[in-house]
Amino acid sequence: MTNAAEQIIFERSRPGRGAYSQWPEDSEPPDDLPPALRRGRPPLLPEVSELDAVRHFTRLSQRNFSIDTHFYPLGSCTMKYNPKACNTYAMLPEFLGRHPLAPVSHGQGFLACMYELQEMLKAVTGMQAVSLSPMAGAHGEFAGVAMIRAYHAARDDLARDEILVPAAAHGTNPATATMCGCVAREIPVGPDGDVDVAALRAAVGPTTAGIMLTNPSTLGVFERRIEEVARIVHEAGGLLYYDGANLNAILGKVRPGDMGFDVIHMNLHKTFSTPHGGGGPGAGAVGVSRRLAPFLPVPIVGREGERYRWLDERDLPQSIGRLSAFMGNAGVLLRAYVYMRMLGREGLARVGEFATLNANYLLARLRQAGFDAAYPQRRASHEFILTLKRQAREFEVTAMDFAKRLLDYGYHAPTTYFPLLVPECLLIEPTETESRETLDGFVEAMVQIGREAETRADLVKGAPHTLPVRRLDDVRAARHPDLTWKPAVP
Amino acid sequence: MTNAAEQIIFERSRPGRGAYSQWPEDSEPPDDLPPALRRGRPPLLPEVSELDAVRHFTRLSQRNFSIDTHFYPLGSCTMKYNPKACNTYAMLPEFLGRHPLAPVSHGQGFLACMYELQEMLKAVTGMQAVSLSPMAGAHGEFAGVAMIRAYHAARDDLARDEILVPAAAHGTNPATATMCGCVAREIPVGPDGDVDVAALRAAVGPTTAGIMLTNPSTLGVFERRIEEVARIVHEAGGLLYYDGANLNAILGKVRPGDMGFDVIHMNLHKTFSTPHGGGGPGAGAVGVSRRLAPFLPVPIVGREGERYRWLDERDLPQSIGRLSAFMGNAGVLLRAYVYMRMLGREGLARVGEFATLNANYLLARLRQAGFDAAYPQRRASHEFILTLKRQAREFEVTAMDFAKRLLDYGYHAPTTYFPLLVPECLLIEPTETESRETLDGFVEAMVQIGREAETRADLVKGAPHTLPVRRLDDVRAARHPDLTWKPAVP
Amino acid sequence: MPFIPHTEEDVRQMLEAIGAQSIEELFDEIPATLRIRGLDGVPEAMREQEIGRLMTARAHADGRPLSFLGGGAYEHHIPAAVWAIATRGEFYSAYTPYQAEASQGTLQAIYEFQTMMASLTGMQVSNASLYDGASALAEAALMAVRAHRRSKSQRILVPANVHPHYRQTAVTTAGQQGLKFESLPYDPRGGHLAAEGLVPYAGQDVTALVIQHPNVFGVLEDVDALTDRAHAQGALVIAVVNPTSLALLKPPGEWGTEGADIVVGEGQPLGVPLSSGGPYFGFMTTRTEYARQMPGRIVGRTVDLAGHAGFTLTLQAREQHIRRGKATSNICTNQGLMMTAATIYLSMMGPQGLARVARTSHARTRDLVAALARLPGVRPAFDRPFFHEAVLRLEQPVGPLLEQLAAGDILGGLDLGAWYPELGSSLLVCATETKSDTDLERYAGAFSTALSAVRAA
Amino acid sequence: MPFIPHTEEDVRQMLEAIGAQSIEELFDEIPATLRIRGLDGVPEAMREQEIGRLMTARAHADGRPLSFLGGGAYEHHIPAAVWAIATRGEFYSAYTPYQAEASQGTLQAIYEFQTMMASLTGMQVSNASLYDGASALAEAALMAVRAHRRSKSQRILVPANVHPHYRQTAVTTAGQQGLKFESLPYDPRGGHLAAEGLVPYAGQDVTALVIQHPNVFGVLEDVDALTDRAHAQGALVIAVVNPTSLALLKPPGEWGTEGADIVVGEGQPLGVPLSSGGPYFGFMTTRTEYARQMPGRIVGRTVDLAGHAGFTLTLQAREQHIRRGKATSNICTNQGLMMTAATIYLSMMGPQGLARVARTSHARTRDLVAALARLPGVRPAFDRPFFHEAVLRLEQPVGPLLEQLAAGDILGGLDLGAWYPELGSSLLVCATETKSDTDLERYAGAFSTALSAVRAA
Ligand SMILES: Cc1ncc(COP(=O)(O)O)c(C=O)c1O
Ligand SMILES: Cc1ncc(COP(=O)(O)O)c(C=O)c1O
Repeated sequence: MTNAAEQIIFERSRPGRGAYSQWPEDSEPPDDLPPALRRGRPPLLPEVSELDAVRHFTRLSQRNFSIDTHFYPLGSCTMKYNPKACNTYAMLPEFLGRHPLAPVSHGQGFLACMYELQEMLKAVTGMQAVSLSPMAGAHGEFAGVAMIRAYHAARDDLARDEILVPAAAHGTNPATATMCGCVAREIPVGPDGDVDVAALRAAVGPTTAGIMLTNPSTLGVFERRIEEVARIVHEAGGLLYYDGANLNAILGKVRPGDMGFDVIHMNLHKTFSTPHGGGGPGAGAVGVSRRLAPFLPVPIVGREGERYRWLDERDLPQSIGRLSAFMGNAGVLLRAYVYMRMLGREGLARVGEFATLNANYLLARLRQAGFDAAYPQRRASHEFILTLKRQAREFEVTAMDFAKRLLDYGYHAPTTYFPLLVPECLLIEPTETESRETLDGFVEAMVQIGREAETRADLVKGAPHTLPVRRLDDVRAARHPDLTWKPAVP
Repeated sequence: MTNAAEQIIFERSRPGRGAYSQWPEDSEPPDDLPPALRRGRPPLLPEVSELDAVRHFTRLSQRNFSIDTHFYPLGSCTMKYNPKACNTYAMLPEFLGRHPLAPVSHGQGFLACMYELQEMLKAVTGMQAVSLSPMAGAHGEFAGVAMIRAYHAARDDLARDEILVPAAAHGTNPATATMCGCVAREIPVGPDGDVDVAALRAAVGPTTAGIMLTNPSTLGVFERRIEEVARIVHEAGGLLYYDGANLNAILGKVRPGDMGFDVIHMNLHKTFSTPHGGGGPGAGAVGVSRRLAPFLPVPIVGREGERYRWLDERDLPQSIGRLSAFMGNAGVLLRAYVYMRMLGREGLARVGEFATLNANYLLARLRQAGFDAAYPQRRASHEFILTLKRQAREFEVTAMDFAKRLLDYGYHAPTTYFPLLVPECLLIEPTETESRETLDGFVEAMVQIGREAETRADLVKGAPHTLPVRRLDDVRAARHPDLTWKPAVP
Repeated sequence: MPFIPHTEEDVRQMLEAIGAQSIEELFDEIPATLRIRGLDGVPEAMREQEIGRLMTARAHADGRPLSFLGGGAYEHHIPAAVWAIATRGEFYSAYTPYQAEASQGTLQAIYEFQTMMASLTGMQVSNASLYDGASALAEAALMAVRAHRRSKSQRILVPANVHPHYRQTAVTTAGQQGLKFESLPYDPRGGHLAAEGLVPYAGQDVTALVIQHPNVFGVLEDVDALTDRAHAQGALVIAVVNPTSLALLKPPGEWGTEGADIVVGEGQPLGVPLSSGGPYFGFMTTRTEYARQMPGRIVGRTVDLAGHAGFTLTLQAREQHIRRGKATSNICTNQGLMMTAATIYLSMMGPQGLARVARTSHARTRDLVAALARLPGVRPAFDRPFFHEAVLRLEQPVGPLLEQLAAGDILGGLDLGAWYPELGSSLLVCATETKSDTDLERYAGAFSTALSAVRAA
Repeated sequence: MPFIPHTEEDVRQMLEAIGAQSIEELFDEIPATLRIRGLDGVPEAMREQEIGRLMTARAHADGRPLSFLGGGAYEHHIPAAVWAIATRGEFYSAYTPYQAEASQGTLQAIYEFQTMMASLTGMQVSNASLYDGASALAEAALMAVRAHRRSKSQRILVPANVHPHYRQTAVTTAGQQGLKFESLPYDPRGGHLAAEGLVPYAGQDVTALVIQHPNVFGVLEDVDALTDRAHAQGALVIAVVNPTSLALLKPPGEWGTEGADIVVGEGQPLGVPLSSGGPYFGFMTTRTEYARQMPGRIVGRTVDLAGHAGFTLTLQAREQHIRRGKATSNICTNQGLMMTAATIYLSMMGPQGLARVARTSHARTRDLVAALARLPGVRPAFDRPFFHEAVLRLEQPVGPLLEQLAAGDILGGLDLGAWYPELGSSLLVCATETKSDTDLERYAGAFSTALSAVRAA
């Protein structure tokens, strides 16, 4: 992390400067374009040299925390190590240069990877068919709920427009229900973190389209009565959606397909370690049970003998359709493919084990150090929740204050204030790729901050102190939106 | 620049940890290797995960200043922008994978680049033949002086073992003379920065092998009487060596070959913008006049019709020989090739112009701000010297203090205390790729530091204050060498 | 163990700290009936070296043909610096910038991106990317319904010359919420949408009109007339544009009297490799008044405790993590890294460089079209101006021709037959600034040979 | 202007500040007679896109044959992370770490490298790299003369089985200062240097004996006996070693009773691509007592003003910038980035990974030799143990055979004829861990076919 200030790139701009070698040769003015359709004022783009651009963005990059530089225990996000080989081999020039509409004669290599990825994802989830086209988790959720709706519609079961979500669900779950024209209905969670089965039983009925669950849940615990939940929903005529964000926890231990789920999305950018890129791209492949297979989004990769080809609406006439212009985030999928092949069956099974070991160890150490677990009676899955309500009450130091102060100690903060139902919570996910020493370092930092909260609360409340900026004013940002740079008026 | 501390990698090491996927599969123990020749204790190499290694070295990298992040006006080093394309295209997999002993049938592409590079270097220097094999400037110097010796030897002119060097010469010049079994003899420099011609005249004679000059000299001025110097040395039977470290200054304006030089090395890692890599690799191609051509180091690339091939001792029986196992720093040469082709004849000529413009501008601004030029009557070439002897006298703030304090302002320091003959000097080379705004920023920092020197000398003398470490104790480092990490004895 | 740093000793001590006998025990809350014993369907692990060879061989098999394909994804030169920087670990391996203070690099890049995209499209605000161009159109339709409070119909008019995959994606996506997409025919001679096409809808409640410009045929639309007509009829205008074209073409913000209302498009041409279709990124810009209806992340500049400027995610009340079921969209992860690459690309291009890319790409396609149209039985399908891709009509079936070209490692363009049967034998071709004169000649030569061969067959 | 940020306005104002009329005027101290008007011999500028195409085409022309070449440069798998990190701008575009406080990254990497190399070779101190293995040998010879104060002869014994390019480089380099390199014959049956080879020098003043182990034939030497014998005769021992081999083989520091005195070698196998011969890096390690005689940069750990640990270049009194004509060498720029890559490589390999690389490379070569020696007219040239490369003797001339293999994209090894005519038709082959069983079979098959074809011709 650098603290050196960095100008806005437009402030470096000077008329006439430019990265000339990177521009193509010029051509005649396009006199065939009707004058009325031509642009007058040029767009406000910076005019900088190649060095300016390289230096600016290199320096900007240094103003980020990242997996490659910091422990990043951001709960629910599975910030594990992204093997460099995945990037290197996904960026081979032939893969990068391949046009999405190129004929399959010039794509057998690429399609083979995609086909095998589909097969591997089926194997790890226990589902019957997979489509790789959704571009992120929420996109996969959309596809999944749309398939559930299509399924009911195909059976003329048209009243089912309610999607049940546990109170702890990720925001994308209810938002997806809405995107799909459904209504999200919350199911309470019991004090042990499991879904309140009685409430669920009361909620299901002829309007139930399905339920969206992640298991382990976002409370960091495994939903123990999952079989009963599945039975209740299925008996009511609904289907079960598995939010795969937490798949890392159970890889090789238990499969959503075996738990009774009908559809699942996987966050390849979490479980299968494609990088998050500061906000994407991800890949949200969906897997389905046999009864939903006809509805999968297209395109899918099929195999005929030794040849691979695209399957589209002609092959899947009941498909919910297309979710994007081409075939999803192919480059991300290639990374996931390389990752899964490198880990292989043994390696993938280890992921769940060590992610769980790390989470339980970190939880145990933090509890020994006096922190309160939100679900002290439960095993942690790959992540767990601390609640700092005691600290907030006694010292007026909030979970957010702890989070910001952790940055000063060189740790990215855990997820804060999610799930919403645990007060002053930190959702902590160490992942399997971090070493014990790193976890111990984090515990030590938490203990230190705990002490600071008691004796020097201002220090914690004023954090961070060592980053390029101090704590930012979010309220002002929203009240007086400054969303684009404007040249100073001379 | 990050200030976060970073452990020694061995401190992260744990027995049994490792980057397993990066290892090859294992094989049987090599029972054919005689036990007496086998290793007992394994070497002390770190045992870390891939993530450990990536995080460690990524964080280490952030503890450097570099061209990509900072203005780096290190005199004599030509720290200009290294175009990314040079790296990208030199690192194409086929180029990286080509074995040095591969047949030329699998190397025509590579050899074509080398041949054309030789031709371009001839054109820009005015020399008659070029060998690309020296691996850095000093290696080229060695080749050059060895050729001078071989030339005299071939003429049975065996007493010539003195190499003249101006007092301001770079340390590699006299060191090279010694490496070549010669004696270096210093020629004084006049108060205007030019070689003292009378002293030169007095020094030359039958033992003169040659003279090593760089022009513009390391004093940042053009040796105006170069033609006279050449005449004097040639008439005495000596040859002229051009130290190409400062070629950037005169690209497209004047050529060493035309000035009368017999041999030149070029620092491709300076003038032709291959990166310096934190200490190398460089490339120190040598160019020669016709009479030295038979002595060039091998290998060289020759062309026969449309085919390229290596020329070796069989083609050049008088060659001084081989300077390395293969053909020099081929990958660096490819970068220089790409650079020269991208700039082309116009672009290369502009290099000298704008390097000179930037230096003269920066000098002018600094003088206006009250700093003293070492050669106030002279034009700057691509670099120039400030002398801070006034500041040292008045405030006891040295050139080194200024240099260290500049780091706090986010500028790499200029070269300090070289050339040795100017007291308290800063040798400043901005290069052509830096913008005027950057130069202005540097002037401002110098002015600030000048003010600090007057009012808060301790601040300057204690600098740097904002880097990962404070000023380091070099004396202790040399007195008590700690050159390798040792495990703590338990 | 690969990608796991734990030593045996670590595991022992960690289990001890937990108070468990084995790792297995940590899974004891999972019903035993559900447990699996392995992942047999997954192949065994490969070492990096092995997977490297496999991937290299597969990439090699796909080759690097000379391509004249466009149709929504365009081959442009990408400066080496773009991905050298975008793949730096600090950009590549960071999460969404939730902790603003620890993510100023990404946040500032987004702010710069928003500025560039807003100006390029002639609008006031931009988000930080959506999945791709097609899904951005779907989001725009949903957004139009939210933004256009007076319209209750949820009817969106979409000309048939909008990229068919975009139309399909919009239907799949926004159709779920009951939006109705109605198709408008294009002019068979011009390939464009005649402004009269809107006449039948006069007086009806239409939420928005979509205008793709240039459209899927590369043809330019009467954007001013269409925009004004749509506005006059009370509909919003959603523009779908190619960002490269905007270096030359009037930005949607200046279409007609009032400009388009929502602008979306595919960001891929801005420094993103073709990569079989993704990851790309969708962009979206709009008027200030609609900013709170936008989906996706938005970054704002604000100040810190000490009064210094800094950047943070803002207007989050639009987003799912705050508003859940009432959010503007369910989108969470977007295409951040692609946006970062595009920001670097646009910085290196600047207004002049981007204009050159556009001009030269256009000139190349014109040259290509001219060369091909000289061949017997080949003529331009439409008589209107186009930008950097165009449709040719042939007298022979396109399929066999393309196959023959592909056998010679030339991807000759897109057979439009499947998308537009009514166009007969027609071929969409595109040449960008990456194509040299020699490339065009090679194509024209191979095309001519293939024409004769197919004719003879 | 390409790579020049100056606007016209900048130039005007800058000239004004200087007080010059034109840039041209800034060159007015250069005698007019010398001025040139242009650089006609250089082609016109190419854009990045054009040079990219040219380089890609040239690389493509060279191809990626299946190679069994060794002979001083070895194809090993390089983990993707190595160069992803080594090419980060902060490593790639920094200078030599003269300003220690602003170069802690590079300096710490060197310190770690020194630790690794010292341990790998069994010595106490290491420098920060030399140009390559061959020039490192030359420097070692010069250093031996400085270190061995009692010896006045400057005679260095070099067995003929030391890589010929290394011997040539040593002569070219150290010969200038009058060092005399005397050749020792190798045992024709074993390919090694028999310890008796030193007997004739008993009682003579010899400065050093060079031992390459494994030698150019891949053959292992009697390092203990040779080292002890050399020491007994008062000569220092310079070891030339392959760093990969040291994962399995006894380090030079443990050779004989006292160990070698100076160890050098080619660092390329440690994560550096073959790249037609460079950039590689030479390494050098030695005993503590000789540290001040070493050439090249050395980094030490020290403390800063506040007492915190930090790193800096040290023992600089050895170097040209301080000692000028009296320095230990003229070397200045070394091969820093390669050393950084090697440090990353060794960190990822660790002791176990490196041992695997060595073991598997060796096993592959054994398999290859066994497979080839089964063919008629092919047999191993030497009867001593080898490491990871070996010489085969054939009954047919090697040249045509290799040509035929190369036509099938196999580089079948090195024809030793030019270097060692006395060996007759002989071929140096090497298979590393990068070669699979299928590769070996492909080679053996092609070899067999080529043998018959050449025999028939
Ligand atoms: C539990 C859960 N579900 C869904 C998502 C949405 O995934 P994405 O961000 O890839 O759209 C996330 C990611 O934050 C998540 O944590
Ligand atoms: C004037 C001069 N000569 C020679 C050299 C030596 O070049 P290199 O470091 O490439 O060996 C340098 C580099 O520092 C230099 O500045």
